[in-house]
Amino acid sequence: MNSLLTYIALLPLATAVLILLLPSALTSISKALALFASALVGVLSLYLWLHFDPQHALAFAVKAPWLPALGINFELAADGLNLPLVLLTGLLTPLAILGFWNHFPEDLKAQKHWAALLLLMESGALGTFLSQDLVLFYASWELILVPAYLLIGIYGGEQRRAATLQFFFYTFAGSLFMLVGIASLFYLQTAAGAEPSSSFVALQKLKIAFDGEGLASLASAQGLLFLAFGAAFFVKAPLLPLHAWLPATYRQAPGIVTLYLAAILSKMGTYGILKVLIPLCPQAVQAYSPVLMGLAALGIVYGALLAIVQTDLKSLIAYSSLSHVSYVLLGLFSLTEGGMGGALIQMLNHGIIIAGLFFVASILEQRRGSLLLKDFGGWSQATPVLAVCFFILTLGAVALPGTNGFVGEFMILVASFKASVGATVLAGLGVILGAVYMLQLYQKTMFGPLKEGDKPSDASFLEASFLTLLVAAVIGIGVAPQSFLERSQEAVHAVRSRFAEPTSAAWNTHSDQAVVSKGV
Amino acid sequence: METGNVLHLLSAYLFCLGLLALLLRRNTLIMLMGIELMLNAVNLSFVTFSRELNQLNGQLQVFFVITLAAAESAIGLSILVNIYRNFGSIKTDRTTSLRG
Amino acid sequence: MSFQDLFPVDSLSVLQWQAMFPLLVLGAASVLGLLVSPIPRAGRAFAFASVSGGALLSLIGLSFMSFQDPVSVLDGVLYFDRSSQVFSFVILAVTLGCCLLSVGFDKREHLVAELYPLMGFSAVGMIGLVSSRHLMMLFISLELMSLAVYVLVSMQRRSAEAAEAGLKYFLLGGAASSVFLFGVTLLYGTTGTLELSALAQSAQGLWQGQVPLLFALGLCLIAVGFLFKVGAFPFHSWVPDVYTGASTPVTGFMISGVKLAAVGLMLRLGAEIFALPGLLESHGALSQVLSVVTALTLIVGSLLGLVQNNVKRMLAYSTIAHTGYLLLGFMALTVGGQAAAADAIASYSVIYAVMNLGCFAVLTLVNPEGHDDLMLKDLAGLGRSRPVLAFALSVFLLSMAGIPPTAGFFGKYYLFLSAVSSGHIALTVLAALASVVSAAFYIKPLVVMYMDQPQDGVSAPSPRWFGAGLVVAITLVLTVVLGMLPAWVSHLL
Amino acid sequence: MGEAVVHVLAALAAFLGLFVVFARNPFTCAFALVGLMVCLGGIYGLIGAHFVAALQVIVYAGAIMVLFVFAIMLMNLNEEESEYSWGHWRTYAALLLSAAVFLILGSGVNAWLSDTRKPSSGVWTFDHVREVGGNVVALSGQLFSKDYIQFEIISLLLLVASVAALILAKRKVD
Amino acid sequence: MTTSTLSVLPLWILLLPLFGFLFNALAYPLAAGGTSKTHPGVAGSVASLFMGASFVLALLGYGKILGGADALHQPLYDWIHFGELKFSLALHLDPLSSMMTLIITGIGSLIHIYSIAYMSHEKGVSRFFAYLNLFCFAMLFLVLSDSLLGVFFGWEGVGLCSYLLISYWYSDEANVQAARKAFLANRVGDLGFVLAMALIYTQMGTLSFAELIAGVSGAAVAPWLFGAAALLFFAATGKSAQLPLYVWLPDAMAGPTPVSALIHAATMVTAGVYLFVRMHVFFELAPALMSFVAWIGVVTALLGGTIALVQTDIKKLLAYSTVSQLGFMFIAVGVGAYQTAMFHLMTHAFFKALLFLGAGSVIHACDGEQDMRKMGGLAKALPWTHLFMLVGSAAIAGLPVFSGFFSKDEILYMTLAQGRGNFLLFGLACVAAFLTALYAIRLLTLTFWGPSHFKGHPHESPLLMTGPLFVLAVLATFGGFLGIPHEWAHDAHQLSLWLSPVVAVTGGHEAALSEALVSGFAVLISVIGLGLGYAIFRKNPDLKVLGLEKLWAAKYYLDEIYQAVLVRPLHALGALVERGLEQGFMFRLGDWMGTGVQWSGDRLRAIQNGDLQAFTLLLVTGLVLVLGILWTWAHI
Repeated sequence: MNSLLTYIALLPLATAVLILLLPSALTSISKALALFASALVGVLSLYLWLHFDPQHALAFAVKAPWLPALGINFELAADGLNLPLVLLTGLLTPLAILGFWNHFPEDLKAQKHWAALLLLMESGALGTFLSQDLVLFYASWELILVPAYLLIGIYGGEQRRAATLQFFFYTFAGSLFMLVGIASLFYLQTAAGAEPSSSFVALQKLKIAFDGEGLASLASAQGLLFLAFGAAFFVKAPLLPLHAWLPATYRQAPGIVTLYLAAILSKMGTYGILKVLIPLCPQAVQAYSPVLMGLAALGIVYGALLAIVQTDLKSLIAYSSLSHVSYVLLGLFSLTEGGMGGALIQMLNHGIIIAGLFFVASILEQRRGSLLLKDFGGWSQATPVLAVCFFILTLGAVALPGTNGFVGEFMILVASFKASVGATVLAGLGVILGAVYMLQLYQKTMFGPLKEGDKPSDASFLEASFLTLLVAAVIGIGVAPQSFLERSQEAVHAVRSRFAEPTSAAWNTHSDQAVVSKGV
Repeated sequence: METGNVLHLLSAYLFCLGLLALLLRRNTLIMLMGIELMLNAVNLSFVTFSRELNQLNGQLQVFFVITLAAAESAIGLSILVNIYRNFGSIKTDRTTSLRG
Repeated sequence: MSFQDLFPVDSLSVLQWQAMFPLLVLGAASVLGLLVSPIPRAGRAFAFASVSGGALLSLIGLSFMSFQDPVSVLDGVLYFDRSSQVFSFVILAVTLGCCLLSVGFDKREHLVAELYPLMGFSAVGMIGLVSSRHLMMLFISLELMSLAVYVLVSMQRRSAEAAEAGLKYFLLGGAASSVFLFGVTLLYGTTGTLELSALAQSAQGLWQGQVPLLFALGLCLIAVGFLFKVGAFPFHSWVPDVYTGASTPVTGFMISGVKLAAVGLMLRLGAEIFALPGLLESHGALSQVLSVVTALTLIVGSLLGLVQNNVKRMLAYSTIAHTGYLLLGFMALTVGGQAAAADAIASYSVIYAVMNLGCFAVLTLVNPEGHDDLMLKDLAGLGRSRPVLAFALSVFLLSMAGIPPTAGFFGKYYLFLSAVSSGHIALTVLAALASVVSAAFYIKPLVVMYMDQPQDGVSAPSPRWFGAGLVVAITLVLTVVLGMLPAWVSHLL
Repeated sequence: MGEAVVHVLAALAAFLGLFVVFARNPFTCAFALVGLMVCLGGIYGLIGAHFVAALQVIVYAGAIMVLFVFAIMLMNLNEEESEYSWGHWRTYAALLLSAAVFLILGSGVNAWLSDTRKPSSGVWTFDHVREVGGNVVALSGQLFSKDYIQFEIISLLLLVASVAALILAKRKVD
Repeated sequence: MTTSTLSVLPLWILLLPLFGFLFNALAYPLAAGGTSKTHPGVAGSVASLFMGASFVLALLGYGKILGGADALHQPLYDWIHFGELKFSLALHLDPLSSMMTLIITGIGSLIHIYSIAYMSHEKGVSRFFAYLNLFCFAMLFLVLSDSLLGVFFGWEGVGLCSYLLISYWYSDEANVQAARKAFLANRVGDLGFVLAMALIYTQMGTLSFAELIAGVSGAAVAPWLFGAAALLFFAATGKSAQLPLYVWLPDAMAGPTPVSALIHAATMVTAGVYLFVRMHVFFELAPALMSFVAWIGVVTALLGGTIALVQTDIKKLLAYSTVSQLGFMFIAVGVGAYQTAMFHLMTHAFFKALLFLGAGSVIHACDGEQDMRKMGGLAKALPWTHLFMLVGSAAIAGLPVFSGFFSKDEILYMTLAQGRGNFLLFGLACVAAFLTALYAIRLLTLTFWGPSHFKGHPHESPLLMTGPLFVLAVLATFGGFLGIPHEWAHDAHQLSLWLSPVVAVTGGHEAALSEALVSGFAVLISVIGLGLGYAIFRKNPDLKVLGLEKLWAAKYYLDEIYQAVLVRPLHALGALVERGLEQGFMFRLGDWMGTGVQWSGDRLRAIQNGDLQAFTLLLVTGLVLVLGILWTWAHI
């Protein structure tokens, strides 16, 4: 039982505490310390990714009793589902710190806060991804709440107060309902006579009743559980009606925090759906999947529509993130193996692309001092490196074949086409609108005449290195995604086998006689 | 109606009178007397029950209750003096500065 | 039949003396403290030394004892078991903490030296309250604790608010105790004994569930008694006024110490009488009433807390909300028949005491000189002027809100667990909503401390008392460590 | 014969109780309360609790009520107007509530008297007490064999009360 | 399925342009320290070198296939293999794709050479050549890959390159808007493509052409087939600028002229036709759609022709001419004459590239002037260009001997000969051919003959530009002989022979009129058109046709309709949602909840008024309630 995962999950937490305790003389090294720790975690996560063999269900498992009385243990393991996300978090954090090196506030005390709180968030995210115990999952889920709140609240934009409060209450209320859900799971176990344990393996053996028709089924055990867990995950992802907190928070948060919120923390929501919601309430999710797919598809169009009319960079990218995440949700709720696999890799891709976009946005903001689109124009001549990287990231966001965006989009579209044609067509419309606002964003900033007396400096070495790595990832995964996909094959198959044959779209039932489909 | 019942009813009656004093009267002194009344009701109930149960235990507790009543009235009156010094009167409608 | 064999006086065994050791030591120390306090200059120091020394000594003594099999003195008058040990331990710790807390504050605010012995006496009452099964002994300890606290509340001679608070607490407390006492007489009258376990047996033996009305009325009156002390809804009106009126260390003592003892009493009565099989079920109405009381306590506690801008008053309402959570556990214990709920209540109250003690230690340090009402805006800019204090206060507040890395989360989860297991799903959801609303006002100080600038540029220089600093440190470490490793506090009883 | 005297004293106590609550002048309340306590002392004596009767008359009527009279004089409380007025809704609410409590407790007591499932009666009948040497002897035996711990704790309580009086009521504030 | 021999040739044909792109995009700018310091000569020649090498390999491939190998196959790798989704990429060179590779690499290299000179005065030209090479790589990927998915990769790749090349001069806002319009129009089409792929994959479980055609042949007509075919056609209209989605092509002229020649004449726009011919077995199963395609083709041809008549910008005229000629190809595909469509595709590539490059050299000579009314009388100043433009116009008009004559007439004949053809279609096609002749002569008269309005003194283009023009002129004249109709020569129609393994010739039943009669009639129409045109345009360039010219000049108000129907309502909806839902409701949701809770808190505060009497009242009421409930419970 090697403790690789404990290091990955707890190293950032330990360094954060160390940084907080640094005597005032040493605060200057807090940024470097944070970089070193996150880089170490990055290397470890890369090692984990390379040495992960898909057949072994729970690799590198670590299990230590945390609270035996209630059957809660500190249980971490890498399975196919969390591997890409652990890799994303592990690698993105040091790169983000590197990229944002001179975007940190000048005064040392603030730097110390930023470094420590960022590492706390990383530990929270990694804990959520790696934990195989529901209570540990909840604990690390909540861990990111306070650091994010403080970072946005103290160092955010002007109207940060309202944004942070909304962010806090939406997430906190959602997660409290999850807490009630976890408690009732414990009750269901004791009622079923099983020895109470909150590890996923044990929970999945639980037979939870699901009966009743339509809305009435919400009152059954599995329906209630679905609502409880759904509340937390749909707020975090966000699914359409629960997204009110997203634009304000992304707009007011400082650069690196928005990057973290969009790239990694929103994945906790979608990962939660795949890891917790679907396996625990398979029948419920299957019954509600048409409604959920509708909402997801609506989210894509809704986000895209709003992105088109935005006037400032960050809210445009924020709404685009809403649109892309709804895409991932569409894949998840299609409940097909390809759809869920596509959603999983799209989480990774969206993380990379949105990190790049927000990073570019904060570079533009730092150079120009304003975020309004009309203040930019023609930067392509002055900042070629930034322009090229930004363009390739835009292509990724537009899901051009050859970029990583297309991999996920194509798998999700093909898979969810089988589940519900209407939602897929709507999603397709969303992709077109996506091209509209992404090109609008790129052209308003990079093309067109350069404003007179406007000499923006090109990306610095650190910024350029971060961007090139992201671009490499965008093209690399776009061209050869199979190395990522094969690792999650078994895990997604296991989730898929949790429930019966999905109700495939109506019209292809009679197509059997017309076509002989041969497996290649 | 043998004595046991009468005395129980009397103790209940005195207890309610004590409550009434507390509810009705604005003068804190009378409220203190109300509390004394309730304690007396308790004593009466204790003694009557101990007589019915032929036990000494009840009467013994009365001993403690009486000492407690004494201590309580001592503290009550000193608080009253304190209130009088601060508010100039011992009416409860004056003492409402802590609110909301 | 000579006098001796009529009234046999059985001598106490070594084990019993050992069990009574903390009670005796603390009593003696408090009396000593009382004696030395009037000494002109050093009176305050001696009083503090004697009482805290006594508390420390009994704390150490207590920690060496192990009450696997309970020790009963005079068949139940004093009854020491795991739960009494745990609660006494925390009570002693809280008393020690409050004594440490008030060093320095009392000199600046001109509180009399008798503050410490009174705390000591109140602690003696509390220990009596949690380690006895004799109804009258419970009542007398309750009264000792309350009277001492009435005095502590109104001892701040300068402020009219303290006097008013003392008056309100005294009168309402007196009424509640009389109601409690009347209930005791009724129980005594209908079962013939004052000892809880004997009472339960005779109740079971005599009536097998079909409890006579008078016995049930007695139970209700007792319930009203301790519901008042705990601060449940209809009987909670005194909580905000008294906690705001009293000076900060006293409020700290009341919130963590007195509340804890009251919960110990509630647990004791709940486990011994109320959880009698067939008692509460037969009286479905009682459980309905209890759930309504819990729900209203949660709602009042969280909603009213939101609209406060005096920090102490806000924390007063937060304790009402916490009472709501504890009542949730109590309902699981009594109506739901969940024995594990006792464990949940015990661990939650321990964590609750630690959180609140730490919180009030910080408030004592931050309290402006002279006037005793700390407004929210006085905390502005604390994040910069006193970063450690601000961090500590934030951790305590977040722990009260139930955010995971802190102990508060685990306590709340454990309670939700037992509540849901006893089938009170609706109430648990209401509790979840209440904790969201209460999170709203727990966050307010955070917002003010970290995000606002103090009005006059620089916030008032707060004192650096060693005692209070120590308490803050210990409670901070405890809150975080218990959050990380809740196993220590999970299986107390 | 004793029974009748008890009933008379009970009626007298009840009557005096009304005065305590409704009299406007605190003096009348105080004296009514003293009268009430003496009646109760009488009742205790008649039903055999002689020690308690003595205690009641000496401590209660004697010490505590005297304390009250002192307080009344100290704060020269004369009759004040805002006591209670019959027009105010609060008065009727108070009456109604206390009447309700009385009725409920009364019905409880009646039901209990007719209830057959009574606990086994103790050993201390009248003559057994007389045989041992009287109520006081029996009580002191019981007190110092079974309940001496409460005795000790109650002493602490009295100590606290005296400290309280000292602290709160002291004239000059340093 | 024919046997295919494994060979690495297709891979190299594909990779060479990619290496060219990498050199010009990364290696050279890094070496030279920034794109602005790159020298057009070096960048251009290296790019042309790579294209030439790729052309040689394409010839080699042609030779191999000619020498008996049915097809060259090169499996690449499994792109996605996850659960029920299995996609793999492979290259497949068969007669059809070999012909396309020859066109792409052949005309591509000529245009590369031409642009060395054309772009010589530009600064930082390596970016231009990089994009050109990338475009060829994408186009080759499109024609070489053996599955719909591979085609889609190329499909979107060429869309991207056309965006980059149209907005090459990105400092001018108009170019950027045109590029965006092109990209979005293509995206709309591509959505159709993706949905078609999803539909086909859900039905057939595969996207590879071989398996699709095998699976579908002999199957009954199914509704989903029609759906998939319709979607693919919608995608083709996007890429090959047919009626609904053609609006982007005229604006694409904002890019440099070689770009227009390569992308918007020869290669990219023909992708739609190639797709139809590649999956003709699939489309045959949706006959209703095919006749619709034919009708769309003829209407687009007419539309393109009419608008070209009133254009004043030389490149816009040629752009609309391309739209019209593509219409012709879709007519051929619609009626089922796939080989004729490919034949016209080839000849069109030759003479349209010639015309565009010729126009380019005219513009180059008049240093950037594109408005024909400001030109005129250039014949003397630019003798060679004038000659080549003559050849080009003759070919497009369909004069005998020139390639246009053979391919266009075959289409006209096929509209009668094929099953789905009919007289009305034939008639309208003839009108379109007449229009073609008209605008061809308009171009010549306005630019070369008639009075000279041009201020400056135009100079003939250098050899680097006229060389490729010469080669194209030769191809434009003799290209037609590849497809001589059967009646006229014994081993006729080399092209249909060459394509027969891939595209089976569908039996054309005897048409009402013989092929010779139809071609004679066609020649008559073009000669009349040329004469009439010359007569009209010699006097004044503005055509008056009973008021129709205003409609044509305004491009049938199609742009305005799109703007009104699509773009403006989109923004309006977005703004409405932003103001109404997002700011109005969503953001304030939190505040409403906050104030709601606050309000109830204040109401509750009232019960806490600090009066002791109130507290005791509350306490006793609580007590009474508890006792009361107990009492009633005990007594019911």
